[in-house]
Amino acid sequence: MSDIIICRCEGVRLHEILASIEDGANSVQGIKKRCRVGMGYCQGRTCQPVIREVLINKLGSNPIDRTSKIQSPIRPVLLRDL
Amino acid sequence: MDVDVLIVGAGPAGIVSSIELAKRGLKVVVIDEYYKPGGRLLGQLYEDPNLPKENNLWDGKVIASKLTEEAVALGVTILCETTAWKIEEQFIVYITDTTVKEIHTKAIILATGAIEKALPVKGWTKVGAISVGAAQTFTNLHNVKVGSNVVFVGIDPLSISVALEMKHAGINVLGMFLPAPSMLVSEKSNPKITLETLALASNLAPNKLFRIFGKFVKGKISNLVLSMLKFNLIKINGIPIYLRKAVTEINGKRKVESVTIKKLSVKGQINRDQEKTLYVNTVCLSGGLLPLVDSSQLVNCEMVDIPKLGGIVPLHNQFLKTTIDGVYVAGNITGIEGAKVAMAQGKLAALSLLYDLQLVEQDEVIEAFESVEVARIESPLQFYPEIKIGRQIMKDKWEEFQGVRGVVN
Amino acid sequence: MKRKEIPYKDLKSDKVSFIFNDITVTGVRGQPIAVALMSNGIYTIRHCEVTGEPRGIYCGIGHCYECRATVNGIPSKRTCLTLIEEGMIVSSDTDISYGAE
Amino acid sequence: MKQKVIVIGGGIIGTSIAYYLSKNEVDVTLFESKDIAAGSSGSCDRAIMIQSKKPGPTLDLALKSAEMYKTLELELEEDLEYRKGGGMILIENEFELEVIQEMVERQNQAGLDVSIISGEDAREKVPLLSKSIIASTWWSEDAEINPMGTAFAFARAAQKRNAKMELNYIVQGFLIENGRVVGVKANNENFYADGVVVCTGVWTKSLLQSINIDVPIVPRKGEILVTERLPKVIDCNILSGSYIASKLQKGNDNPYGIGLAIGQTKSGTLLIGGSREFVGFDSSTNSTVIREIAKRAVQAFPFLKNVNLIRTFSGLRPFTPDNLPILGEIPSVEGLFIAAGHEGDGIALAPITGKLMAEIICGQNTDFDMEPFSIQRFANMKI
Repeated sequence: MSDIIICRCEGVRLHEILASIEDGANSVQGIKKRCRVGMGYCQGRTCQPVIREVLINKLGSNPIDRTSKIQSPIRPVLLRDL
Repeated sequence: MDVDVLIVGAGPAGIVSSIELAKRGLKVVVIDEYYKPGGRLLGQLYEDPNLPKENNLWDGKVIASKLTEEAVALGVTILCETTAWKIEEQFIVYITDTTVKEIHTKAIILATGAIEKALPVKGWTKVGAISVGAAQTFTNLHNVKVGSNVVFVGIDPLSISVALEMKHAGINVLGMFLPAPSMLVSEKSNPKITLETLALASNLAPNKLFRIFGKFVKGKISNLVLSMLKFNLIKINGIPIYLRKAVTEINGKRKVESVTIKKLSVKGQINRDQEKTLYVNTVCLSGGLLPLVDSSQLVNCEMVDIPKLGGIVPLHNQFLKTTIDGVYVAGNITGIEGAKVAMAQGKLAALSLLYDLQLVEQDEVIEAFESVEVARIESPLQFYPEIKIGRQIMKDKWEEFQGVRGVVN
Repeated sequence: MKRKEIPYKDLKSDKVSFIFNDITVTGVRGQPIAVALMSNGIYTIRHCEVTGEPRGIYCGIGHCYECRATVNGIPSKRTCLTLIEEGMIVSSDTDISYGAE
Repeated sequence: MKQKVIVIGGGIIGTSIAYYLSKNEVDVTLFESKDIAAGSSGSCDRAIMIQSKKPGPTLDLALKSAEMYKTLELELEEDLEYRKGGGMILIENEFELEVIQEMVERQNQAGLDVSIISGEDAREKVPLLSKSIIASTWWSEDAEINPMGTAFAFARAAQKRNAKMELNYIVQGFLIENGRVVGVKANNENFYADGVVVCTGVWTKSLLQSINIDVPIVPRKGEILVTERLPKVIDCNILSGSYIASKLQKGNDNPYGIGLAIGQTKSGTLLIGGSREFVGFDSSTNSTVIREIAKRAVQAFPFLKNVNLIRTFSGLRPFTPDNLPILGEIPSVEGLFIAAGHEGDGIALAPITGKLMAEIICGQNTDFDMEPFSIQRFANMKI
């Protein structure tokens, strides 16, 4: 179970997310910085709700201000199209 | 490019908004990243119990093209295959277009719709494991069979509708199962909660058989639900629905070849002794819908977490104004509901904006507000059964926010 | 404006051929690449850079970026959203030399 | 009894100090208001670029730090993505060539064997480089590291030596008795220690203002672009000479302080920087800056025009008026130390900063002249 992939883009598995929480991460952002979850192509759209679920499960809550900040571009864009 | 209003999302909410605005002479651009307008309407095809019996088919494709024609006739520009990648203040919207790179606009309506929630089951990244939305789009819009032998993981109104549509398209749907219980799928693996949610939603189920299923569990819900759960199998239109079995793993070397199924207790615990393998080539995963809110975060809207609406949503009032002046929301970005509500909200957001521009009277806004309520009552499908409570929570939060803002100013 | 504007032309059922990883694939005009591939029994579109696993359609409407491929030299086009064109070259790999001088 | 020290700030400087202190048998507690590497250390690029540093105290520090980096992975027993791939400063025209030549001569005199290579040789090393590049510098000793990963590794290594990492603790003030710091107040609770070291980067000024100590550190924003994953295309650190040259030109044709800096991460994404702007604590990204950086990147690497940008971010770098960090004890308050103001050198200088500060705090001799880094140098400055 713990080797199930959570972040499809970056191939991050559940045990890496749990290890990040063990390491002190208490936000989507904190997990992201520790194991690259949500840092790929879809920018966390697919996995972030699942990570919130894990955080709620492990830490009891995941306040909205601890979810990941949105940075542009919200969709990938070719450098020549900027 | 200079416009009066930019609408993000050419789904039911966005297009209806554009029509209302263009009718009053505003210059409107709608952008959408899909290659044709219509949004989720494009995949919808079902019988609507609120329509006259002889002509009760809700064909989203037809509705989408009618709405699009109307908008275009009124002078609305719809840019497909176009994405907004950044929005800056008052308002410059940067888009992925080779010629028009930015749109300057006085107001924005965000109608970005929903995104599917992932349902991670072991092996869910394999080729052939697709989301229920993809299954719907490929079956109803593209007329392509996503597989020959299919199972569904996740039992909810949407997945049941799609399973019925797929069966109708000649695909062998072997059954619908719950996901293996884990911290990743929360209540989706609980048989009791699944059945209760279905019962609440099936009050207004779109399909005849779905309505029969609703009767099964109507009335004293909790008692009936518990007795129903003693049965291992319910069939709808020949599709077996297993409320006491879970898919624990999706197997296959290069592609989905089979799923592993285990029995669940009434409370949703796995019975480890019994295991069965079902040979399939496609798995449809249904984790539910969430509002797609990234564009509202980009314009710095105040966000709130209201699970009864589907999760994190931009704070807005009953007239669909957000906390940022000039930014309005409509459709699933405000909470997960059906296309009819989205269309009514599209109109309301447009009128709310027109009222702020002093182009319409208050009565018209109130009227549009009331038609949202009517649309809600007439909606054939409820994704979140407690949506009305969710809307009330939003109203309270808005008032609380206004109060706080009042003190600060 | 270069982009196709609405109303979108109805699907004509004429055939369109394109190349996917050196194989000629024939689809119907108006189909996205992923749909044409699936109609031809091709489900794997790329491999995950991290795990090496094959990947294909997941969300089907442009949110997940799993079905991306290089199309006529432009990397990471979503094949679920990109319509097929005659002679189009679709590849699972990124070819960085394309834009080089 | 073990000496007790409180470290404020969980960036790469704070975690490095916590590590070297705990190595010196000090009882360390680190307070961080958010999370490890949540500020500047988590929003910067990877370069440990030394060839462009001005000869003097910073270069001396940077060289010592670079030596330490070579064995840091072994010491911390973690993969820090350290790579000594060398570095280049790209030269596009005769004017830049002239300026860079002078710079290279200075570096040679300082003992760095930086050389200038032809455009062709540069393209040999980095084949996708534009033909418009006429020459380039080359120094094989420039390196790179994963900054966030390094901060986490320092924190974990410190924890292994019993340092405590108190995340989500906001330090509200200092406990001072008879001119000596005896602890801090954090999350409405008092914590006592023999010494306190402030490593709060751009947030140092406001923290120390509470005890009337003025520190001339201001935030300077830098924006960075992240591309999609690519096959290995760039093996070294690359800077553009235009920024260095434009600094010498009078006039203000570069209001955002844009200077191209490119490197490729282990995962294959390119980090493309950067800008230098004084805009307070605003950490948003600006479309004009993003476009300008992208334009320059495409000029240097034409293939980039067909590459996707997947993310942008900005970081606030702790700027000091003389571009030197502030390291050492604060004379007016006994037991209170500061290590902040590294601007863009925080990553490069983290190991040496940690080591020297640990020595200073433990009262040991440092084999380095710390005078240039003393906060006293600002004593007569009008801030």
